[in-house]
This record gives sequence, C-alpha cells and structure tokens, in this order.
Amino acid sequence: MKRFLATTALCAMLPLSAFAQDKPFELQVGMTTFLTGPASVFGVPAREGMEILVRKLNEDGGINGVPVRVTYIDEGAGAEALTSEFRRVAAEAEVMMASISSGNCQTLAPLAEDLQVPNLMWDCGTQRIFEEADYDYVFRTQANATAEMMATVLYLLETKPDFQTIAVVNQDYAWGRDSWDIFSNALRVLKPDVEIVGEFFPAFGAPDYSAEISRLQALSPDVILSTSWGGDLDTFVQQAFQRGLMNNTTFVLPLAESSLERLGSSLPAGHIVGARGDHYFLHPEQRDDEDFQAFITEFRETTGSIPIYSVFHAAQALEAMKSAYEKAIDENDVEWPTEEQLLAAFEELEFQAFGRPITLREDNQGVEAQLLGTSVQAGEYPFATLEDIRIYDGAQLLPPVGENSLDWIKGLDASYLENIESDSFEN
Amino acid sequence: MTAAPLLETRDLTIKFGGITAADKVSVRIDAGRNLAIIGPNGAGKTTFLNICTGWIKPSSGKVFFEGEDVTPLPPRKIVKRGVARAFQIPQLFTEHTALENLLISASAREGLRNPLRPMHRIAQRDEMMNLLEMVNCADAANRPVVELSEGQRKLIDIAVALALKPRLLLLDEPTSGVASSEKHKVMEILIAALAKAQVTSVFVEHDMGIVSRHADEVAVWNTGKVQLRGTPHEVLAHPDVIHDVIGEEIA
Amino acid sequence: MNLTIFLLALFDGISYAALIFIVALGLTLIFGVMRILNVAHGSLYAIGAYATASLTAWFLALGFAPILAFPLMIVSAVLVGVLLGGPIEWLLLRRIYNKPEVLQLLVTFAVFMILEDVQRLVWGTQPYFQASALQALGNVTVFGVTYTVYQLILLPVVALVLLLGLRIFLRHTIIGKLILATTEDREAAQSIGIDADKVFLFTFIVGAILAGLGGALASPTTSILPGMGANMIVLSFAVIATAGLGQIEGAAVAALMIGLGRSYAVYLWPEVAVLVPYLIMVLVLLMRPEGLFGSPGTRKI
Amino acid sequence: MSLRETWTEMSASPGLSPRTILTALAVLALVAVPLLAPQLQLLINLALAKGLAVLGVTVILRAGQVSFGHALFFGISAYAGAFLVTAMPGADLVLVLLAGALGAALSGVLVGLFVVRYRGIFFGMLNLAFSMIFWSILEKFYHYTGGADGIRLTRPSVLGQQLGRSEFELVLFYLALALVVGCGWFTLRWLASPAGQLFQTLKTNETRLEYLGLSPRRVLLSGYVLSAVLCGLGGSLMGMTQGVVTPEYVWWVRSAEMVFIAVLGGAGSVRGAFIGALIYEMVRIYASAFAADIWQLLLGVFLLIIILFAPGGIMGIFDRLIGRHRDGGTRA
Repeated sequence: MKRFLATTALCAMLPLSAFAQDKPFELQVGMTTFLTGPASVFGVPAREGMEILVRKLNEDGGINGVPVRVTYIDEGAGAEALTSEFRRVAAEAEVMMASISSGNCQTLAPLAEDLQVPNLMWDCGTQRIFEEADYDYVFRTQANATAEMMATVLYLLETKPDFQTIAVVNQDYAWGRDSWDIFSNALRVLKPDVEIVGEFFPAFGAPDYSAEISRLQALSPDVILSTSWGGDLDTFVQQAFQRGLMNNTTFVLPLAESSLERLGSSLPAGHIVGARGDHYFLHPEQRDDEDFQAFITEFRETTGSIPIYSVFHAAQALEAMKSAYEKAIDENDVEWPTEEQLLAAFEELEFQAFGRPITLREDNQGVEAQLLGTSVQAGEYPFATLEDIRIYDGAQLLPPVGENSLDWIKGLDASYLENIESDSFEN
Repeated sequence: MTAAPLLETRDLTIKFGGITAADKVSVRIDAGRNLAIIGPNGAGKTTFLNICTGWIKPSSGKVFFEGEDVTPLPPRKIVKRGVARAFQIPQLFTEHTALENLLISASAREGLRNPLRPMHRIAQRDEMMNLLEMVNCADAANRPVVELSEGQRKLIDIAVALALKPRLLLLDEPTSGVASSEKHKVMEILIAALAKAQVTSVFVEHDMGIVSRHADEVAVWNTGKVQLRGTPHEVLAHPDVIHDVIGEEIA
Repeated sequence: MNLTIFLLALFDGISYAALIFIVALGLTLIFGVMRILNVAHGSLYAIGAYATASLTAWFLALGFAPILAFPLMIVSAVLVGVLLGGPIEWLLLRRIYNKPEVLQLLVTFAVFMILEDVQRLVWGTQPYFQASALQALGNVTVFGVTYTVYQLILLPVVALVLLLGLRIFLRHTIIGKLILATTEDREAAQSIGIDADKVFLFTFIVGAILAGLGGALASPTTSILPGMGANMIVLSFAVIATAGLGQIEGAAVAALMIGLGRSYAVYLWPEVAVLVPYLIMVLVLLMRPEGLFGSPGTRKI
Repeated sequence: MSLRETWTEMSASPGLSPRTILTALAVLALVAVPLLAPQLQLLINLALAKGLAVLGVTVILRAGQVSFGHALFFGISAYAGAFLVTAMPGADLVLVLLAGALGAALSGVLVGLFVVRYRGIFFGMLNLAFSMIFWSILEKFYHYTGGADGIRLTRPSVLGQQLGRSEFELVLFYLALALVVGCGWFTLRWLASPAGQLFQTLKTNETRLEYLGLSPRRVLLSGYVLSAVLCGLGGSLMGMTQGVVTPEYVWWVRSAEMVFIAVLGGAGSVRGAFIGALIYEMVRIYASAFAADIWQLLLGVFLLIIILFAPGGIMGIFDRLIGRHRDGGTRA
C-alpha cells in the first residue's frame, strides 16, 4: 500500500520526479530463499554468500554511497506465508529477488509484475516463465533449464559419443519432469539411435532407491541421467555407488556440483557433473583472480563449506542489481535512479560475477555460459573435483527470443553440433 | 379368527462362546397384553430384547413384527416399524439436557429437516414437556442428563423411547435404579400412559411386586429358554419359579 | 515378469519392509498400550538417524574402527528414547490421558513441530550421510545384481529379532505381562497394585527407542535431512492402520505388503509406486474395517 | 456443552448478548480493514479462507470425530477452480466458486460414503489416507496437474469484468467476508436445528441414535458433506487469493493445521474457527518473518500452551473473561 501511495504521489509529481530521485538512506532488497525444507541446502548457503557479499559491498561504499540491506524471506514456510511476506517486504523494498523454487517463481513473478516492483529471478530454472508471458519488472540473472540441459547433452555427446542406452532417475516434480523433457527431446534430435531403457520418477524426498537401483542393474544402461539435487541426489548416488552401479555406467548429474563436498569419496571418477551455469569454486578462468580467491576463502572460513552454484547465483543477482543502478545513475546523470530509469538500465544489461560476463536478453532472460566437467578423485580435496572442464557460450544454448524451447529443440538437427563453441580445460 | 400377534419369535437360537443365550425361543406377544420377563441373571433376557430389535442376529430362528419378518433388519428399521426400546443402562445423549433428549427423539420421529428452525422451537416441544412431566422429571428438563440421578436417567430413557410413539415398547429393568419408595408410583404412571397411548410393553423385571401388579402375563427365562409362561398369579406361585428366580432375587 | 525379476523385487521389498516395520513397531506398541497415536514418532526417527550419523562421524574421526557404528546405533536409539521419549511422556502426555483423543493427537503434533525445528537448529539443513556401517558389511551379488549385505540380510534379521523379542518380552516376562494387563484394563491393573504411570512411561520409552532405532538403522542407507520424519510418520501410520492398531505381528505383515507392493510397482508400474501404501491401506480397511488383525469391539448395552 | 452454547447463542437473540455485540463489532471491524489497515487485507483474506476450512473441521468435531484429511476437500475445490480457469480463461469468479463447491460436495459424498463407517482413530486415518492418495496423484500425474509446482489459477473475471489485482483482491476480500458471515450464520443455525442436533448426538450415543430409527452413518454423512463444502469454499478462496494451487494444499500437515486451528479457537466453536484462523495466521506470519528459523517451534509451543492451560481454546478464555460459564448457560 505504501508503494501504491508512493506511486500515486509519484504520478502527481511526474514532471519533477522524472528528473530527480532522492538518494535513499539505504537500498532495501527482499530476497526469498529456502531457510527450511529440503531445498535449504541451496537457500542457506546462498544467504551466507549474500551476507558476505553485501557486507563487502557496503564496506566499499555501497551503491553510489547507499548501503544495501537485504531482508530474507523463507520459501519453505508455505505458499501463504511466502506471498504475504513477499508483499510486506515488497512494500518497503526497491528490488526483490525471488526465488529458488520454480514453482515459487511462477507465483511471485506475476505478483511482482502486479505490484510493479523490479524482481530478479535469481535461481529458479524453469524456462516457461518468459516463454509464456512478457514481463516488464521481472528479469532472470542466470540461464534457464533449457541452456543447462542443452549444455549437458552437448558435453555428453562430446565426451562419450558411443553410448547406446540411457535411463533416467529424476525427482518427481516440475524440475525433474521438465529437465527430462528438454534433455530427451534434444537427445532424440541430436543422437537418434539412442535407446531410452528406463524412466523413473521416484517421489521427491524418497529415502530409498533400492528397487530402482536393482532394476537399473538388471537393465545396465550405458548412461544414467539424474537431475536430482540435495539429499535426494546424495542418497541416490551413495546407494548406487555402494551397490557398484557406478562401475560400468556413466552417470550424468547436471546438479552434482552442489553435492560434491557431501558425497566425498562416494562419487568416483569418470562421471559427468554440471553446475547449472558458469561457476565452480575452482573455475579455470577465475581461480587466479584475487577477488574470486578472496571470496572463496572467506566463504569457506565462514561456513566451513565450498560455495555451490546457488551462492554464485546470489552473487549474480547482487551484481546485476549493482550494475543496473550504476548504469542508470551514469546514463541519467542522477544521484539515484527512478524506478523507470532502473528498469531501463536492466534492459540489455551486462554484468559479471564469478564467471564470464552475463547479458540480459530482450525477453529479460539471462544469457550465461555453462560449465561442465568430469569427476575425478585427485586427492587434493577429500571429495571429487572436476577435470576435462568445458565452458559453452550461453547464446547458442537458448532458443531465439519469443520461441518455445521444446519447439526450438524439435526443429534442430545434427548440423547444430557443428557450430557449437566451447573452451576446454584440463581441470 | 385371531389377529396376527404384535410380535412373534420362532425358534430363536444363539450362542456366545459356550453359553447358549437363546435356545429355540418361540414367544408370541399380543397387542394390549403387557408381558413381564423374569429369570436369573444370564438367562438370556437382554439377549432376547437385542434379537427382537435387530441389534444381534440369531444364528437361527426368526422375528416377526405385525406378521412381517424383521429378522434381517437393522434396529433403526425395526424402530421405524413401531418398536421402541428402553435400556438397562440408560442410553442418553450425555451432552444434552433432559428436554433436549426428548426433542431429539421427536425430531427423529418427525424427520425434521429444516436447517433454520432451532430444535427448541419445534412444534413438539409441549408434547415433550408433557412426557417429561408424566415421568416426573419436569423439574429436570433443562439440566444436562449427566447431572441427574440414575433413576431419573432411567425414566428419561423410557420417555425418549415413548416419544417415538411406538406400538411396542421393550423395557429392560425399567425400575432398577429408581428409589424403591417410588417404584410403584412410577410404574403405575408408566403403565397408565402406555395404556392410554395404546402401547404394548414387554419388560424385564426383577421386582416381583411390580411384576405381579403390572404385568398381564409373565414369561420365565432360564438358560436361554422360556421355562414357563402364564398369568402372574400362576407363574409366581410355581415352585420352580420360587426356587430358581424369586429365591435368587431375595438372596 | 520372469523369476529373476520376481526375486529381485522380493529382496528389495523385504529390506524396505524391514525398516518401516521397525519404525511402525514402536508406534503400534505405544498405541496398543496407551491408546495414543504419536505423531512425533517421525521426529524421533529422524533424530535417531541424526544422532547415529553424528556419533559415528565423531568416533571415526577419533580413529575408531567403522564396525563401532553398530553399537553406536543402539546407543543413539537409547538416548533418543530416554532423553526425548521419557520427558515427552512424563511432562506432556501424562497430563492429557483423560482428555479427548483429538487433544492427545494434537499434543504429539505440537511436539512434532517443535522437534522438527530443534533438529534443524542442532544439525542444520545440510544433508548428512554416514555409510560406514553399510560399507563395513560389504556386498553380495545375486543374479548379477549387487546388494549390500546390510540391506539384504542385516535389516530383515534385525526386524525379525525385534518382532520375536517383543513377543517373548510381552508374553513371557513379568514386565511384559504387567504391560499387557494394563493394556487390557487399566483400572483393574491399578487395583491389583500395578503402577500404570510407570508402565506407560516404560512403554513410551521403549516405543521411542524403536523409533530411534529405525532412524539409526536407516541412517547408513539414506541422506539424513530435515523433513525425513514427516514422510516416515505417514508411512508408518499406513502400516499400523492396515495391520490393525496395536497389532504387533500384524504390523509385520502390513509392512511386508507395503514394502513388496512398492518394489513390484517399481518394476511393473513405477508411476504408482508412491500410491501403493495408501491404496493398500484403503483396500484393506474397505474389506476389514478394523485392519487386518484388529478385532471389532462390540458395545455393551 | 457445545450444544448449550449454541442454544444460548440462539435463544439470546434478538436480545443483545455480549457475544452477539462483539461478533457484530468484529464483522464491522473486518469490513473496515481495506480502508483502515490495507497492509492487513491479504493476511486477513487468507485467514478467512482458512477459517472456512476450519469451520468444516469444526462441524466434524461436533460429532466427536477428527479428520486428519480434510485438506482433501480444500485441495479438490481449489484444483477444480484452477482446471476450470485453465480450460475457460476468464471464467467468472462465481463459476469458479461454484465449481469448487460442487467438486468438494461430490468428493465429500464419495469419500463420505466410505469413511462414515468408521469412528475415532480409524476415521481420522482413513481421511488421511484419502488425502494422501489425492496428494500422490497430484504429485505423480505431472502432465495434468503440474506436479509439485501446481497449476496457476489465473484471475477470474468478476461478473464479466476483468479486474486489476488490487480491485480483484478487494472483491475477493469482501466475498470472503460475506461467505464467512453467511456460512458461519448458516452453520450456527444448522447446529441448533434438529438435523444438526441429531448430527451432534454421534458424539455421545450412537446406539440411541440407531434406536431412534436413524442411520448413524447417514447422519454423519450429511454433516460430512457440509464440512466438505465448507472446506471447499475455503480452498477456492485460497486458490484465487494465491493465484496458484499446489499439492501442498492437500498435504497432511495442512489437515493437521486445520484441526490445530479448530482446537486453538475452541474445539467445536463456530466463531472460534475464524478467531483461531486469524490468530494462527498472525502468529505464523509474524513468526516466520521475525524468527524465520523457528516459526514452527513457536507454533508448537503455542499449541501446547493452549491445550495444557486453556483447553477451551480462545473462545474458552473469552467466555471466562466475560464471566459466562458454559455449563451454566441454560440454567441462568
């Protein structure tokens, strides 16, 4: 309501306010993240990372002298609490960041549009949002499921071109289903001779995969894909490892970067690991960078763990916001931008966090490169790290603006592979 | 030419574990003739009432009400045909007052459905107050039944059954729990009311004074069988009865 | 479906059934004796798993052999039973035995909510995985499929031992007979000098230990993370309702039905695997309202 | 106890008992919320929607039964609305509400026919089983139900007009308030009527009920369907307010939460259902805002305190405050 009043007042004073906006005492930001529930494996580290980065940003003078203050909203407290809280915080905040869960993004993106508050979708992967509707206030500061899955297919085809059979074990919810839709469609187009021998969608949070693993052992596919994450991925990989399923089958685990540390020695060498974007705590292009090292060190000292992709995604959202404010201040030559100026700055914004530079497309979708690698137990860490790392340019992994992902993929053919650009690194 | 009996049972048999609670029981109850059932504990008196009202199904034998076979029917359907029952342990709605218990009974009888008319304002309220007065409980009308004495609860239990306007009323020890000084008075009122409403009654009773004064006929139960049947005068003077039943009552 | 697959699914089903049986056993014991359905049972299960993982990790870090994980499971289970189960009965449940069923259920629901957050405060949100016990026993290969000895042999054996042990305990020991007497008729038991309060406390602790043991035994095979208790409690409800509340042997049969049903579903129709426990429960109750082994109580009038 | 409470409520009108006056004041205060405290509008809207569902649970509680699966009807109704809007974009709000209520009523009859055979724990468990089956189906049949992410319930039109968010929310708020007042009033009358009184005898003596010539199962079914419809209306409102329906609507914790609120408000009390929902929602939202890590713990402690120290719930405390002893109600 305050916002409503503020906008009304703004409209009344339009001729004036178009020129100047007072510098606020602080820049209030609302961020939804999982503090409870299974997805808090992403949410809690992301909050820790955000706190470190915001502290550093404010020590360096904030954004044009304005310090940033982030209010966190728990995505795990249920839909009612989440939307009520989002609105309460949005009434005060200039920028919102929501959310981790694709389901929550689907709820909150239209809400942010209605409330007319700029919202950065900082971690959710669903490609549907921008393909199904146009948004003025909503931006995504990282890639989406389509880019992530396309890069995974490419890496698999490049590193293991001869496989004949594949099975999938995904969590039974939108991400598990959608990611398989994208992956399987791309595979059918790019390598039509592959046979899909098993499709399993065990319940989200299933504690036991014994029956699935027995059946997979009987089927013995060349490749097993699992886009699961968190405790589910850990359980599945551990149980598969225990029972020797990982000896003869290559696992493709597009989210395993976030489980490396917990899996420890249970993730043997030779399996494909993804990072949902262009980030990794030993990023081959960034690891010698001073800021990168400083952040990794501070994060590890604070939390005792390595930063995972959700931490980098939080960093990207923060960096995107900072860049947009700075761009708006710069372009309009003002002390502080109006909302319109800020929104304009987000268009075609380019920013860089802890990977390669990211740009926002016309449809507000982020274009981010994708990093994948193969697990190796090198001995330097008590857990698997990556070798044979490849980084794929983001633009080629996304359908053209306005096109539906699945339609685009179905229209591809083998010639698509010829134009793919990537850089390889040994480790 | 004889009219069909009000209630008739043919060869009712049932066993619980090793005990035969009913052993080929054939009883005929004619309209207007109040029947008292006496017999030692465990003789199968309550079981007989349970079978007649469909609560328990006999392993063999049949129950006819007004000439129709009601053996397979559940209690509610037998009740709908005109058989009401009062219980040895009063079966009342313990969160309701005495009057409300009766109003609920009247509501059930009339099939009242209007969701907007409070039960306390139904047309049968006066009729139910009269019933309460008849059983001497008018002063307890607005008290929750849990606060009342056992005797009062028994009487309200009977009133609840009477409120259904049955043609046959089965009473299981109607005066147990009623103060002995009041027993006869209560029974007199009850029998008079039943006569006025043309309700035939069957009552299980231990008080031989009540039996001799209020029953038209007496049946003696023993180990699941009807041992004897006749007028109170005949039966109560029978040496076996004096030995098996009355003797036990005195002891 | 050929014989091999039939057998493979059978093995998976039995090992899964063994685990849910152990958890359901505690739940049904508590219900049988105290007539309380303990919603917090799931939390005790989760805490048993957490405690085992933490203790094992700690002892391994001190350089002890992985085989120590087994005694630590028992230690964790007993800790859960005594330190959590005891106070729950003593401080909370004891006050509400005379209250309506719904309040008793809600008290345990409140405890469930509290314990869910306590778990998170103590152990955080990151999943734990501590598979030393599993690794210590190694693998066996049957029909070309590798199983862990832990799941294929140990879990079913433990379940069987608990089933027989509890049976013998209840029927052939003095304490067991006291518990049964209190179950049958609390007032009569008290009138002959049985301290029902103590019996209830003891039963609840035993039930809680079984929940903790279920968690301890599950801990090497699965990720331990927030919310695992909420899933387990519904599953064990389904088991004990299918069996008939308070039926110990029945719980074993029901757990087997649900475990096998689920593992065959994975082979035949994976999409319905999650539905299986509830479908079995509804179908069984449709045919036998009191559960497989429950006996209908008749009301005396 | 609850009966006499209802009866005194009824008999006291049209006289002005403190309870009647306070209820009227509370409704007036709610009417004024969008004008005076707009920041509370959404929260109260959600609480009212939830309160309707809690009222459904309350009705069942009056028969002495506890359902741990009433979120089923809450969810079925919300999904019915969402499917309708997906199939017929821009469908009218009234239609969405009707579809929801119809869905809840039909499923109430179907599930009811089965569960009314059971009592006590089994009744609660079977309801739970049905809600979990529905939950599994929602999660499993992703291509129809959207799986765990649910489906969007895009804003329906209002009497043919497509409204913006704030106008729509205002309409929804007053609709919720009207439904609360209407359903609350109806439920109070129904409970005091012969049909409602017969329903409540299930709690105390089914044997006698059978011997009054009625089928306890059928009597229970009538109240069960009423409770399903109430839950359904709550679910429809919740779905439209949220703009999305997810399987979480049916998850067992939500069913338990409804029972929780019913007891919190005062088990069996009609007004208590709404007061409980308002207080619960406040505590929950502020706890999750200011103690994000332990909101569940705080709610649990809150529940324990209520059960152990104020088993009559908030309405019990309220009665004590205005000096009315429930048992003395009719004697006075």
